[in-house]
Amino acid sequence: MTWRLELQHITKQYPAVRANDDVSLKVAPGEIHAVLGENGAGKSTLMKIIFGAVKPDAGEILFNGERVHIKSPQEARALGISMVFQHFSLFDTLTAAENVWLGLDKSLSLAEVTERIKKVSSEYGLEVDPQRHVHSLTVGERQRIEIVRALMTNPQVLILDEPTSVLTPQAVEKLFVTLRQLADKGCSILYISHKLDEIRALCHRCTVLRGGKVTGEVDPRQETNASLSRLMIGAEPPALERHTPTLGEVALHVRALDLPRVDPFGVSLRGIDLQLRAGEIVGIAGVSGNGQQPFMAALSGEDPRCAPGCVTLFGVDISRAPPGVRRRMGLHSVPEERLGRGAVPTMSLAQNTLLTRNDEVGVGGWLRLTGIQAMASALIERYKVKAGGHPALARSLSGGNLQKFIMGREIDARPKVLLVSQPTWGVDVGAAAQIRGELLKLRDAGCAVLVVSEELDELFEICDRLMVMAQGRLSPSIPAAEATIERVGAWMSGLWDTDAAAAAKQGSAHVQA
Amino acid sequence: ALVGCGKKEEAAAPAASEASAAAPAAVAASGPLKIAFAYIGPVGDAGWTYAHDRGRLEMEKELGDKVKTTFVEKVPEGPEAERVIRDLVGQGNTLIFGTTFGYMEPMLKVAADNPNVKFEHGTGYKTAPNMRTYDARTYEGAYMAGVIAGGITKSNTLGVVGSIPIPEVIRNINAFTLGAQSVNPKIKTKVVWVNAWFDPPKETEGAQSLLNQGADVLFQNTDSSAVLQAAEKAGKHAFGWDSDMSKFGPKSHLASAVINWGPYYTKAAKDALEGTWQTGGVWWGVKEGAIDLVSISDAVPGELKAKVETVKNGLKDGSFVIWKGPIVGQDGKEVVAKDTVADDKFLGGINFYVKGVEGSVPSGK
Amino acid sequence: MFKLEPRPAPSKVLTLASPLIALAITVLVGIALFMSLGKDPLAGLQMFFVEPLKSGYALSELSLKATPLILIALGLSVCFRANLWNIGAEGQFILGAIFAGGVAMRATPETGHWIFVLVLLAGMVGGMLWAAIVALLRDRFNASEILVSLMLVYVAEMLLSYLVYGPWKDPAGYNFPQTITFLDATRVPKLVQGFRLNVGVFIALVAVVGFTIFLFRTFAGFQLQVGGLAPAAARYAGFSSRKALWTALLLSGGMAGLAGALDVAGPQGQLTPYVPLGYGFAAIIVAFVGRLHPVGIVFSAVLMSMFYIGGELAQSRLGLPKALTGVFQGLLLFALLACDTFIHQRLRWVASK
Amino acid sequence: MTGLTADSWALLIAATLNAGTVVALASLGLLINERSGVVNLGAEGMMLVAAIAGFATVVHTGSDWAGFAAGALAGAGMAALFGVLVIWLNTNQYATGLALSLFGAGLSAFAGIKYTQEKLPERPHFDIPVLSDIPFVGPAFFKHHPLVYIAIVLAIGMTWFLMRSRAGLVLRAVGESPESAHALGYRVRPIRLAAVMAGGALCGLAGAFISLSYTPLWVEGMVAGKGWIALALTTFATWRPARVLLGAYLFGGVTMLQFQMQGQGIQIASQWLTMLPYVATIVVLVLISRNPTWIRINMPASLGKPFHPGA
Ligand SMILES: Nc1ncnc2c1ncn2[C@@H]1O[C@H](COP(=O)(O)OP(=O)(O)OP(=O)(O)O)[C@@H](O)[C@H]1O
Ligand SMILES: Nc1ncnc2c1ncn2[C@@H]1O[C@H](COP(=O)(O)OP(=O)(O)OP(=O)(O)O)[C@@H](O)[C@H]1O
Ligand SMILES: [Mg+2]
Ligand SMILES: [Mg+2]
Repeated sequence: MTWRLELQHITKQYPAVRANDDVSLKVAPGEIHAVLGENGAGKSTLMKIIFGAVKPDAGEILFNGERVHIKSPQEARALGISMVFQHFSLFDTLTAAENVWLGLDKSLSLAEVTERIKKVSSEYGLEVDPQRHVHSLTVGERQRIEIVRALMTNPQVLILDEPTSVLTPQAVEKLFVTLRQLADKGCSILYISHKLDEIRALCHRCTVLRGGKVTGEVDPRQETNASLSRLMIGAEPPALERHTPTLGEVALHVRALDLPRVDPFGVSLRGIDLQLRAGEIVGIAGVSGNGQQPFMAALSGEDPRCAPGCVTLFGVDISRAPPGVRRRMGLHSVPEERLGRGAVPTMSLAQNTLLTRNDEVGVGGWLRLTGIQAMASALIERYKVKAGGHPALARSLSGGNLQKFIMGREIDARPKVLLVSQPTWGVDVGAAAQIRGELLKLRDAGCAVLVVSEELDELFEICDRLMVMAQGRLSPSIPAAEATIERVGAWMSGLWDTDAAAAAKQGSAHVQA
Repeated sequence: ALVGCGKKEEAAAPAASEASAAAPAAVAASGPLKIAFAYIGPVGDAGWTYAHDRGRLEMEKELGDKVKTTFVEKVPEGPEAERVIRDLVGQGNTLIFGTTFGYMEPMLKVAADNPNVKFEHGTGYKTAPNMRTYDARTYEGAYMAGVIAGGITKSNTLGVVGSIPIPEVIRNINAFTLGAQSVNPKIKTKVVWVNAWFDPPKETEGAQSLLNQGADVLFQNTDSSAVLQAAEKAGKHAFGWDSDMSKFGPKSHLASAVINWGPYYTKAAKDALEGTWQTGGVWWGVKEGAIDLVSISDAVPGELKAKVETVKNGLKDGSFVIWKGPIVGQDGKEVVAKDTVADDKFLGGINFYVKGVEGSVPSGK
Repeated sequence: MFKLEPRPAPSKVLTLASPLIALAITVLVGIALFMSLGKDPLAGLQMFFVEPLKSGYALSELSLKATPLILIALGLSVCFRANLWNIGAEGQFILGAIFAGGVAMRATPETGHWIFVLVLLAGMVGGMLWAAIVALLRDRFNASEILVSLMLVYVAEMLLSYLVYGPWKDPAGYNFPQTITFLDATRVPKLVQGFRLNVGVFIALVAVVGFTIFLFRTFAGFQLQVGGLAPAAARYAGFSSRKALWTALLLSGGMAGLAGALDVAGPQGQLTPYVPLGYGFAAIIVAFVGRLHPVGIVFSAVLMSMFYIGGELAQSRLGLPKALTGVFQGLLLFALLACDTFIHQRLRWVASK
Repeated sequence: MTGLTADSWALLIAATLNAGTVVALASLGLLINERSGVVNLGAEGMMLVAAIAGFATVVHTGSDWAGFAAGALAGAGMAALFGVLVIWLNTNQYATGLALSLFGAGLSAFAGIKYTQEKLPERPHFDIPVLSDIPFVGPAFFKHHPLVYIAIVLAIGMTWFLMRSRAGLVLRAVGESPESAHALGYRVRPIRLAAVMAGGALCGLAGAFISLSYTPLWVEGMVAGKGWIALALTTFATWRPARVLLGAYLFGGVTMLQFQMQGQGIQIASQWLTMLPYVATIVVLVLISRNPTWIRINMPASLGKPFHPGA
């Protein structure tokens, strides 16, 4: 049989890492083939090589049995390879149709493209309004544009790079229906993910990558999560220790928070209520881009525009207090972007401690350099950060290590309230476990922790209560024990009002408990 | 004791101090007199600096190997000039010309420190024992140009692109107007200021604006040929200023009011060479050959040409005086009474427009 | 095919060598230029690199020229580090000169020498005021500081022109555009008899120390730089971008104003339309060539002054055109920007397929 | 304005169009270049070099068109220098642009030494037959240098190019998100270079227009800040060609107006009037920038930011 796509010995070296090391892979026509691997394993790099966006250092690609040199995405598309990117490749100020047009070849006019978008989207049940500007669309809608764009070329190979990280569980189900439909028509699909359940539900074959190398090729339907996990990380994730929470006073209280958007392409917050008590971890689930960022900014003080009285910290109104004041009162935060927000890329780790810690700032703002350096060194040691000491530039650390450093910096300040966004994004399993462990320890020590994450598994694992954010609104809370994927998934599309009565009662009952 | 040294021999350096009296004499004996010029603009500005450089070359030609000249162009006015002039002294120049008003203070300072070097400052008013001033009566050229303008204009409206409202320029605008009125009493003069000596695009815009407002003969007191070229483009008339600009406006050019610095530079160098140099202030005009109206266009009728010739001859032999009363200011008040002649001090501080000039002198009030 | 790729860590060697390489490139181009003009390249280089250092007098002139460049560039370096593109230091310099002149003109023969301190302070206030307009418009209306500060240069020039042609004109000055000559009491004290060098050079050196401390040893300096390097990090940390905006602009305006004051109360001694000399623009190059570091700025200001003075000497002694100075300065900046790329990146030969 | 005849008005309009054309051409160039995400502060330098290049060419060849071509080429060449530094070596765009301005000023002065005394040969007048004879309308609108009309056509063409053509869409996409454009397979760096060079060429045309038609002579520094005004105009116009044109004429109008006021003998010190165009620029800038949403929606999102392709 001729393979639709065959990769032989692909190698790609980046200055600091070998992203792909002698990777070989075969995809049959009509096959849904998963590429599994943890963050940084080299999945995206491999896909970009197939799509012609990155050139391999060595290796061969065979397409329908013939040797091909794919030098650019245009060539890939001409061959019949389409790709939906992990980080969208859309242009905010252009319309959906224009975006699609840019991803196609010159042969069609804009009007023709508009027509075909309508056809393709009705064929696969992917609603897209070609005239809308991208900045006015939700993340899910944006992904639909990407997928429609990929389908318009009638691809023989469709690459989807972590398509579900931005979708609600229900939307994931719908996507799977579409993908199976495509595969039945003979299109081969390369499906990238590190979510084991999804792969087991959808894919026919699975290639597992670890550190750029292939560690196995299996039929995922025959595997268990544990066996896949062993292939992916070489071990099963360590189990976390959990104690029952001892709730303290109300630490952070948000009442009827309304916040109009600043960015014309952003989300406005509406009527948000939240109570966070000492000694508990509350998780906020939701598809990103639904207002989590502005909400966290409003709580951390980065956006100090809240109406007075909206946000109180231990009973003190902090609605308009800047981050420094809130920090002095014990409220610390860890943002989701580490490089550029949580840390200044071109400054040393020692200097980066100064962002949130002024223990070593003397009178008149005098910097005690030795003290600052000692603090950084201590953090590096205590939180097992792999780095070249305190003079290392933040930029030079890997994502996970920088995250450990930043988490360490905030935990070390003994916060009374800690806000964390995406605590383990792009962090390997070992480090992720370490970080989750630290969060639990912090809770047990009586700190109030608020975690925003897209990973439901993570939230289920560490949180005491869960809430969902959708379209700038926050759902009532439910105890983590009572939360199910289905229920949270439904809420992620904003549908909590339907079972509002019951859920709200339960949520408030729990709070009073 | 110094005086006792004998006026005649030492007259070569009247202001020379005891210490260095011998040095310049030695230089004079051993080699040519080293003369330096500091220019404000580029020698190629086709105007002010170009005219000075022509004067320098003429002097070089006259005096041959008795002198050796150098120049520095584009020397900024103010303290930068001081360093340049000091460096010129340091290079052994013993006669130094500074060709713009802004060098006055710096030259005074350098002069005070170098009593054995002679300084010549153009257009200023402060002197020192070893620094004198010189200037040209540019208003005489302006007056003669005015005579032609008055005869040529059809709209009775003249336009002047002024550079910077200092007395010299205001004097020229007045003289130009008086000249025009001498042949055509109905003349009005419009003035725009570009607030720069040298800014061709602005000069063009100013000229264009004057043309728009009905002026059909333009005159300028700026240093480039932009105004002339603007007139050329619009099919109107204009003059050359400082140097002969006829080639920049083959059709529009009526005449060029030029300054010929050659005779003065030659005289000054001779003074220094012969030891007759003395401080003071000179103000040369048509009479001394420093000012002339040249390249009069064929478009100018013969009678006007004759009229200009009469004025020129009168200025030469002293029979004609421009600033003779009655001269009436804008407000109708007499500024120079009937039959009196304004003296140079009056001219030096002139700060009003004569009747016929529109607008008011920018005084900042 | 050569490819640029990021270095894991910035190259220490190149950090130091890059300015030298840039200078070498500039010198090489200079030699080629001299030769193409038929001049002896050695004599040409001597004018630029030897003559300005040759004697006490020459050194005095060199420092006099470098002083305003250092002062202005120090202020600009703070602005640029804060990612604020104040390119109108020239205007702030002029306002400094105007304010300083305004105070100096009020002195009477009885006024004590202390007034020169007041003159300098007034200059700083003037410069700050002009920069404050930029800060205000940026803060309140989000107007680009690049364009506003630049347009204000032209406005400042006209303001100066208005004053010296108008209300501040020396009544005894035959209507010439100049104020009275300031009394001696208002003038910046000179350091050495016979040389023009004045205490301004000490003020500049103190400022260098002050700025070094501010940038690298104080929290305020740190906050400001975070704002420039990573605005999102500054927001996260709670460092006020408005405070950084005002601090940086007022500082740089004040320094430019001080330079203007030192100029009118020093070598100029009066206000004339010729106060603007382009220091404000040249200081932009100085700040960059000095890598926005106070000590680097001292070196680059001296280098830039050598170019200026050398350009004049090359003209009067070798008959070389003055435009060369501008060519050299532009070239140096280009060369440096290009060379600096290789501190963070390296060239690698990749076999193209 | 009091006391102006219809003819004067016609001439005022003509002068305004003429003065506006200089900045309009340069500003349209910068607009193309900024739409691709690159900001070039070197307009002044490019215009100066182009002004002398065009001037020298006409002196030697006598052909206006050769002069404009030389100006455009010189502008594009300078822009290419800037582009390579900024796009491939990722040098700071602001600093590099400033360096280009300073270098251009020096280089043009140096190259132009021999030409300061030169005069351009006689060249044809450009009157549109018939139309130019219509009273009022003729002198106001139909007696201009062809570039005056070309600027207008260019603005219309550019609007079409940016909003309707695929190539224009690609350019906007590159300015909006170079990362996405790269992922889709567009060659961001060559596209940006092309845009920067096109911008340079238009700035070059503007520079040549100054030395060949507007003020037909060469003196150093003769662009006298018009490059900076052009830069300001792109922001005024929120990166729309038609608004650039409008802004340019407005600026030209204010420039002429201040001379008009002087000529009318208005009792205001001329310095205040000379300030007027610059103050007006600041005021308009403030009015435009006041609304951040407006700027955010119109401004190319990657403007001024470096782009590192990942592969
Ligand atoms: N352009 C680049 N330059 C240098 N290193 C890179 C580049 N792109 C990726 N890398 C590195 O190559 C490795 C593989 O990256 P890749 O994006 O392929 O991982 P991934 O498996 O897709 O991870 P994730 O699950 O986070 O998407 C990582 O260490 C990454 O940091
Ligand atoms: N885009 C990039 N450009 C340059 N260097 C990069 C890039 N991405 C990653 N690196 C470097 O590659 C190294 C590995 O980074 P990466 O984030 O991929 O680590 P990782 O393998 O995912 O580890 P971790 O699990 O801790 O995140 C680091 O030194 C990092 O600085
Ligand atoms: Mg990683
Ligand atoms: Mg990936």
